[in-house]
Amino acid sequence: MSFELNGKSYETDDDGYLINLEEWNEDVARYIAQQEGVEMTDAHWEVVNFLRDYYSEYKIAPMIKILIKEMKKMFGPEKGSNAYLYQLYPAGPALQACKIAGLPKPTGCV
Amino acid sequence: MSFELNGKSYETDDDGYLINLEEWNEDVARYIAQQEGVEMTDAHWEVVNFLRDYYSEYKIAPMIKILIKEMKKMFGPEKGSNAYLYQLYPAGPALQACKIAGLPKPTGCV
Amino acid sequence: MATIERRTDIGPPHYDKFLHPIIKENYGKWKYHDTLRAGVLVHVGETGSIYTVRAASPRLISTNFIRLMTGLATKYADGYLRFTSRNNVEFLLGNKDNIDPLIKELSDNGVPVGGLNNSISNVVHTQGWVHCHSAATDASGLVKVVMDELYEYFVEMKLPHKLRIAVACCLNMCGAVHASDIAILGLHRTPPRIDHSTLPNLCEIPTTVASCPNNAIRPTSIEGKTTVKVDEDKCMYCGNCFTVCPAMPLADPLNDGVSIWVGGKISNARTEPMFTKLAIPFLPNNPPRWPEVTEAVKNIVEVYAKNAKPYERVGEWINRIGWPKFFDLTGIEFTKYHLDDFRYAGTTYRRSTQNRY
Amino acid sequence: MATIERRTDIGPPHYDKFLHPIIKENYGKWKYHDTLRAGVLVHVGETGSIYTVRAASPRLISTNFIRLMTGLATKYADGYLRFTSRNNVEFLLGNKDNIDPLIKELSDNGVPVGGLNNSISNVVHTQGWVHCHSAATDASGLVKVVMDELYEYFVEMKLPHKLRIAVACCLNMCGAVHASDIAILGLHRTPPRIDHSTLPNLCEIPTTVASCPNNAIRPTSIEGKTTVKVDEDKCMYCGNCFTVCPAMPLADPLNDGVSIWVGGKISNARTEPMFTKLAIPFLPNNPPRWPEVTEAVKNIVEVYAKNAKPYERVGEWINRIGWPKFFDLTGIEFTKYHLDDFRYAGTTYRRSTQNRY
Amino acid sequence: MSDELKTPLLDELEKGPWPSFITDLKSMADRPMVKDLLGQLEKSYRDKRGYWKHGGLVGIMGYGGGVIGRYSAIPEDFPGVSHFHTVRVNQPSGWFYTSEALNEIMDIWDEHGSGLTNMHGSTGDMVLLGTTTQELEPIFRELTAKDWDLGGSGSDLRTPSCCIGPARCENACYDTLALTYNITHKYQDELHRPMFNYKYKIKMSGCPNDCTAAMARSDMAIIGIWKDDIQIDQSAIAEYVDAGFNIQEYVIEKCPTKCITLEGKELKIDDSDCVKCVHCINVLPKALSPGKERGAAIALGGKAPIVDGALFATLIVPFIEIDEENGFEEVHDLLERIWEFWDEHGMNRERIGEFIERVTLKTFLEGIGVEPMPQQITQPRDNPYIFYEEYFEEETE
Amino acid sequence: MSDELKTPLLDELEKGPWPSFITDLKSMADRPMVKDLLGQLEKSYRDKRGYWKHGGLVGIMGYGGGVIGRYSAIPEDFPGVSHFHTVRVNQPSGWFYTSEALNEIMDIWDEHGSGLTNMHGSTGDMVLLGTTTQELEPIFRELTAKDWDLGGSGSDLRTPSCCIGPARCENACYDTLALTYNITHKYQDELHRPMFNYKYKIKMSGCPNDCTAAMARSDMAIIGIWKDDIQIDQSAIAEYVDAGFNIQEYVIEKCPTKCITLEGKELKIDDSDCVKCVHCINVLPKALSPGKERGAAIALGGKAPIVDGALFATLIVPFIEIDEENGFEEVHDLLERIWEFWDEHGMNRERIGEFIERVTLKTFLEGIGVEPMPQQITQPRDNPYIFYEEYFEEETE
Ligand code: SRM
Ligand code: SRM
Ligand code: SRM
Ligand code: SRM
Ligand code: SF4
Ligand code: SF4
Ligand code: SF4
Ligand code: SF4
Ligand code: SF4
Ligand code: SF4
Ligand code: SF4
Ligand code: SF4
Repeated sequence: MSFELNGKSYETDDDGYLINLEEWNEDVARYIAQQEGVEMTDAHWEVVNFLRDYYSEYKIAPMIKILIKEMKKMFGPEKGSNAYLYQLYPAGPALQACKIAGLPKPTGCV
Repeated sequence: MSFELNGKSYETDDDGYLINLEEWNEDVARYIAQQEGVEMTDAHWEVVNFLRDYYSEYKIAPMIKILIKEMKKMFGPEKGSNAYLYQLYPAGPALQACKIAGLPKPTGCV
Repeated sequence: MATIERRTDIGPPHYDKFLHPIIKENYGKWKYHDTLRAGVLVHVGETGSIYTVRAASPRLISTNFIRLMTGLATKYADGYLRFTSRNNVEFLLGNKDNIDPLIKELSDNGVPVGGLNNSISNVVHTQGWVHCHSAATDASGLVKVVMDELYEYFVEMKLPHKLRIAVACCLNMCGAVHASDIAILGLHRTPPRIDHSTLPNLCEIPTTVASCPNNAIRPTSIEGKTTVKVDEDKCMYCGNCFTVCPAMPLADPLNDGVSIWVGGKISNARTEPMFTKLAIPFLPNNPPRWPEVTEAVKNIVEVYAKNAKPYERVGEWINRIGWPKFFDLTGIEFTKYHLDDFRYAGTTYRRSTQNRY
Repeated sequence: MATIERRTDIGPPHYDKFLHPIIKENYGKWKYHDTLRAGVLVHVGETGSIYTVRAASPRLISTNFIRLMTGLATKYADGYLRFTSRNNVEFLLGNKDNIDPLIKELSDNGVPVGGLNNSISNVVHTQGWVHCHSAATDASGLVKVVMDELYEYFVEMKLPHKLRIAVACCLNMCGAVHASDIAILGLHRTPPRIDHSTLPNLCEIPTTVASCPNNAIRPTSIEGKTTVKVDEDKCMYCGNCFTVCPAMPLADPLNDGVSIWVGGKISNARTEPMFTKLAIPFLPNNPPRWPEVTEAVKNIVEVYAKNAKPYERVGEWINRIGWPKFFDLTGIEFTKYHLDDFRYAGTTYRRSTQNRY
Repeated sequence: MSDELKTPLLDELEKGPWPSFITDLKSMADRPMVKDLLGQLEKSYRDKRGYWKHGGLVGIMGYGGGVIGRYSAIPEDFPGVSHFHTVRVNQPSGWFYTSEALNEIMDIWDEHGSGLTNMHGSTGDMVLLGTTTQELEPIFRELTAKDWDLGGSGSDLRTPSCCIGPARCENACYDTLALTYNITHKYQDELHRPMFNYKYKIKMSGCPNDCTAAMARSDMAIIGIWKDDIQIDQSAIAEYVDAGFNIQEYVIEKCPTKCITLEGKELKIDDSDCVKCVHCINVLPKALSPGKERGAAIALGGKAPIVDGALFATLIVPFIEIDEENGFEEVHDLLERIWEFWDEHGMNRERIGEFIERVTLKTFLEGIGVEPMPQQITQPRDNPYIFYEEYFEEETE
Repeated sequence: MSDELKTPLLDELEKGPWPSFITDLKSMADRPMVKDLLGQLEKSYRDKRGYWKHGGLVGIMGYGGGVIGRYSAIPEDFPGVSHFHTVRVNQPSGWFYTSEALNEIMDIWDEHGSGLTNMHGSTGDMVLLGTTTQELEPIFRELTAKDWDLGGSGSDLRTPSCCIGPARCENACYDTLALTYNITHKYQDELHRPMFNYKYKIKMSGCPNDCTAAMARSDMAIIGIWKDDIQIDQSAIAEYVDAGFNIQEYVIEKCPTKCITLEGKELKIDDSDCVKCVHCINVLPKALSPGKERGAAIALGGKAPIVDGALFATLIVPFIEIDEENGFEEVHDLLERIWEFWDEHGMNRERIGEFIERVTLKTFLEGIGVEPMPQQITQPRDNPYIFYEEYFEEETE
């Protein structure tokens, strides 16, 4: 699969995850979000940016419990919960937020 | 315990091992050998030098099997045997050769 | 922000509404049960009895099959049926007289009744080539050919005790392989083949490295990209790396195949639960009917049937006679592969002289 | 080069010259044996019988004691005696009539006869404060006070079966502690204290680091010299570092002490050999008579004597009744220290619901 | 899917007496999804390998689990299964249905999916096998409209399941169905929105026969048990004896602790020695039944071999009352303490069983606030490597 | 040593019925060494700690082992034990002596040492306890003059020892004394001059009762065993029965494989099921004895817990003939293969048991050239982590 954006073509897998992670940029994120029916507010960017920072440091996506803990630390207790994440990304942080953030598709445990 | 040599005093433990390994020199070696009733020939020095080189590289005394193997490699098959070592150092490589070579006293397994 | 107005988190319906009235009345007050014939139980309660007819199911079933079952349930069982933890269908009859006609109609539709007590019940199994990316063999096909061979042991109760078979299509063992009387396990025999072109994008390197039970995976760099390499001498093809990293497939038609395991058990009856132990390290994948596998399994069943005592599960029987005799009686070859070399290997070494010659 | 003209490598003398003539004649041809009374055996051979009188010995004995024994052997046993694998003295008599006078004379000298069959035999033990640098307690003293307390069980045969006690003064366990019916083990409870001033000269750093089973030791540098540091949280005071590195002593009068272990066994009779398991994690070092230790051991012996069945060793008895009941019956407290947390800990966790309440 | 379906290899699986899934599938081969599934499977049988892509991540709005994404690796050849996702539907306690309820689900599935199912998946779910991403939302809406919801997947609480228990079994020592229903409903968030270290499975069996294989296949096994004496109906014993049933050989000699004796026609059990293995009750159902003081044993950490080798669950709480009156509070309380400690100290993809192995039982018990008991082990340590936590300081002398 | 000896604590050990080593030691307290030993020991009892320095490395010319060096940590206070080395004297097979031979040794020891001994050390040696460095050589000369030699210490073959065996035991399945003598003499170099990775102990027991604790305490346990049928003297059985001995309870029920039955006064054993545990033979010595096809089982790796936990020996060769005619060649051959492989791949201070654990039994058997057999294990692997060594290459298809 693939999509066109600003004249450039981006390859994705069946689930819509970017194939080439380097191609990610904010426009791409906004485009994917839109496809997912998600409108990117500041709150959404907080999550996406955290995910990208974490990934660039540790080369892994954070476990959800760590994501929640860190969100709490950085943005306050009302943002540190699974419910809050699902509010922002109804299809879930793994499925949606990671996709928008341009991280490798979470695998394994299903 | 201690002994005097060339005007300097050397501390040893009860078994005659040097307390300060840095104080070792060839004269000291010869002196200890003499106390042990061992006359230092070239063949004796081969063993002592090997022990010191090995110790300085690995910070441990070689296992006897390694000593024998390496002696064989370096000086030929007739010198690579336990019997040969006991010929040189009748009280054994651990007890005598290490003492003369100024290595820490072998411990443990008795 | 997306708003969700749909019903969520309602959970499953209350079981209450699926219970036969006789069950409801006697809920928690059953006195005893009895086996009326192969596949048919009666449970006697304070105010009445419920009759169970247990029918086989391939588990991978279509809505057609299910409608056949619900139809029969409506006709004979007041509309009440259930499935067992081993995927059989159970009809719950209030009326004893419906037993025979129900069995007749099941039989007309090719569905046997049985699997109770000292018989072989349905096979717990997994997805295989029908649905899973991990499969080293097919599961549904193996179940079919094995149960064709062992059919008599399902419909009759002529074994020393229960005998439970499981099939899993890879080492993840989505089922009961590690604790079954006999287990059939699909496996790979070659290390993962790494696709270095996609790996850096598809996989988290630290997760991939951590996934290996044998520390065979190390990060490495190829053409400036971080990827991984596998120390093939340390790899025993477990496939855990593939689970977390799609760029490391293990499937290998030439070398994938099947292994046979014996002597596991779950219940706490008599003995503590026991793991299944290796019987045959490798048999070829030989679809559609895997003759080597069916023969091997049938052989073990028959040797067990002949030699075990009543109420002795396969594992209990082997413990009694000892492994040397098990290999003798079954004619299975003992190989170096049977010697454990994993984490707790030392606990399987014989630390005594007690032995049979 | 030093020349050696002495006799070397001659090995021990041939046993032949120490064998009683009756033994020589019947060597390998014994028909059976019988117990004539506590401490006295007869072995019946093809051409005659040999009588064994087994006498206690503290093992740590002087030439005086040995000369007493050889004197008695000469007087009553044609000059033939031996020692057993548990350090008892055995007189080998050709003449039955010498049994009683021998026993009398032993007794006059304070040496009891016994230790056979279902009794407590001599205690296998080690050096302790008498000779070893590693000792966390004394061995000979512990043996003396324990056997004073258990004396009756040596001279009579009134236990369900053999009961074998061992004492070791440190975790090296120079003896049989890890496989005894009851074991008394001296131990430390604080990490080694490192003497950094001498360590670099006395110890091989890599060997010292490698010696620790828990990887608690790391190389470090102090004032430019390489020495080691210990992660005290990881240290369980095994003392293996001290064995290879004299600059890491563990002895600590305040905290050294004694632990009690039960249920080990060596023979392959009935069960496979079994390790000794922890009963009491710590009792204080209370010389000269260690009252806490003698009381604890006596209690276990008595509870065993009262509850076990004939031919049941301590470990077999506990396996039959279960550990919960063992703790109940003996009144010993079960603590977190009883839970294994070493390498194979997982194999000791109960993986079933089988249990007594 | 336009070609004619030819499955010579699969057709071999139509032979033999055991019901054939191939025959069943072929009965629906007019449906493109089923036809291409058969086609791709035939190819797998020929080539001896599977043809599914790795993974697949699709879902339902608001849920993080419940759907397994699956795509064909050769969609050109088998477009019908280019998407072939499964939907895990949370089964009712004890897998009880009425024809009516089941038919309703089948109607939905015939309309929106392949029409193929697993009844049931190994964890316990009703597995609806094969649909496309677009159909997921409609399926979900129609299922919830009929009061059905999804089960677990991913690093979440997996769909709890239980044996038939008091609904039809005289051995049941607690109400497995009620507890399963209660836990499933209480922890819907944990079930639907993964945020654990890894999966967490709960299985409930009403007695030590463990008919859900909880000890082997679940992170938390809740197994019915009793504490007091086995109930004996001596007249029924006499009937067994009169009928010539060999109680000596089949019961007494098989009792693991040999605590049963038969005197004439009277059976005696030394219950203080009984380990509640249920064998005697199994063999003499008309005469014996569990005691009256009933509850459950809780064991943690059963699992398959990946990564460190298979584990049976470890007995953590030998006896707990399962108190419906009390809303099962004690169980919730324990469960939450366990999750909290595992959450705090567990690693990514570390099952609770592996976690206990790593931190050791001693630390784990401390962490969840359960007392050490000799029941939790088969034997005390046999190694002398004890970490003493109490010792004397110089001052105390 | 000039002060008067006061030992109030040790004196407490003169009380009680068990022979007192203190009383014994005091009988020699006129000797300075013994007196100061008592003095230092009294101080240890008071201070609750030992007073010996670490290690000590002294020896005999030409030997690397056999003497344990020991120095007092407080020689100022106890000069008599400033040196207190022990000499390990290789005991004769089976610990048999004549009064005469023992007295000779005691004469030597009284002259050159403390006069204290251990009869015997745990490994088997006669341990002469306490002498000075200067006396070592004289002691050695006098001992060898009387045909005695030293035992092992350090990383060498340790002094082999054996049970009383055929010398006085009807259970002995091979000649333990002869084999011990043979091995000790054949491997004098290995015994006296350490060059192994670590110590190597051999213990020989004539039957599975294992009266030398070989399975627990030796690197190589050679345990007598038989292969054929237990020999039964039915008339002796009848006597046991007639004497009212409870064969049912004490023998039949205790047999681990339940392969014994008693019909009237006739005992039957299903020897194909017998695991040669010797229990029945122990209990009925007049009626039963081992079979006629005798030999030994060889198990490797028994040891105390340091470092990785205690190990019982692992059965490597279930049956080997112990053939004196043949000079015990088969045993030598196996032993040498074992040493060779251990020497090549073992690490420093790694006992053979730990070595087998590390490299795994599979590799070890390959290394020493012994076939894998189900007798060597309690069960085949239960994990699926098999390293396949045979597989198909693309070409072979
Ligand atoms: C229906 C079912 C529970 C459910 O909720 O679905 C069930 C029902 C009964 N089990 Fe079970 N067991 C069921 C799965 C199991 C399992 C799980 C499994 O196989 O995966 C086990 C553990 C198996 C194992 O140990 O490996 C199991 C171990 C037992 C045992 C213990 C057998 C033993 O001696 O080891 C009994 C007692 C017996 O059979 O004497 C038992 C006895 C029974 C009884 C007699 C209990 C009763 O009084 O009603 C039930 C019917 C007898 C029978 O033979 O099936 N049930 N039973 C399951 C039927 C599965 C099937 O379709 O065949
Ligand atoms: C003399 C001695 C061998 C030697 O060469 O020195 C010896 C000699 C005999 N043993 Fe032993 N055993 C001797 C140490 C052992 C040991 C080793 C140990 O204790 O460290 C064991 C293993 C102990 C264990 O399992 O922990 C041992 C386990 C046995 C057994 C098996 C007991 C059991 O059922 O577990 C028997 C058979 C019996 O007693 O019925 C036995 C039987 C015998 C017999 C009856 C054999 C015979 O026919 O002569 C011998 C005399 C009986 C006795 O002592 O009760 N011997 N015996 C050892 C005497 C030690 C002592 O002074 O007490
Ligand atoms: C559908 C099901 C098999 C079935 O045919 O019934 C299944 C299917 C898969 N399991 Fe499973 N597991 C299923 C029950 C099990 C069980 C049995 C159980 O729950 O009683 C086990 C063994 C018990 C256990 O949990 O340990 C099991 C142990 C695994 C594992 C190994 C996990 C481990 O810790 O050992 C994996 C690998 C993973 O988690 O990454 C796995 C992974 C998988 C994946 C997701 C494949 C993967 O590598 O990611 C499979 C998807 C197949 C597909 O395409 O449909 N599956 N899995 C079962 C779930 C159906 C349901 O919800 O009812
Ligand atoms: C003298 C003796 C104890 C006794 O009182 O009988 C003894 C004494 C010592 N043993 Fe031992 N061991 C003695 C038999 C044993 C045994 C029992 C046996 O051989 O049957 C064992 C347990 C079995 C085994 O080998 O595992 C034993 C296991 C150890 C260990 C632990 C080795 C291990 O691998 O687990 C050490 C530590 C070491 O080797 O560094 C050790 C170390 C020591 C040292 C050398 C102390 C040390 O840390 O270096 C002790 C010297 C004490 C002294 O000053 O006299 N000793 N040692 C025994 C030898 C006498 C003899 O030659 O007959
Ligand atoms: S056992 Fe393996 S291949 Fe089979 S369904 Fe489970 S994960 Fe897939
Ligand atoms: S298949 Fe298993 S053993 Fe091999 S590299 Fe992958 S994770 Fe490691
Ligand atoms: S057990 Fe420890 S203290 Fe005792 S003799 Fe052996 S090494 Fe020394
Ligand atoms: S005492 Fe043992 S655990 Fe502690 S540091 Fe030393 S070797 Fe390690
Ligand atoms: S586990 Fe026990 S209660 Fe549940 S169905 Fe099985 S036998 Fe009945
Ligand atoms: S439940 Fe098991 S242990 Fe208890 S009496 Fe019955 S058979 Fe024996
Ligand atoms: S081991 Fe066997 S042969 Fe040796 S003394 Fe003991 S009982 Fe006799
Ligand atoms: S030797 Fe042991 S196993 Fe063999 S018959 Fe006798 S008691 Fe049974």
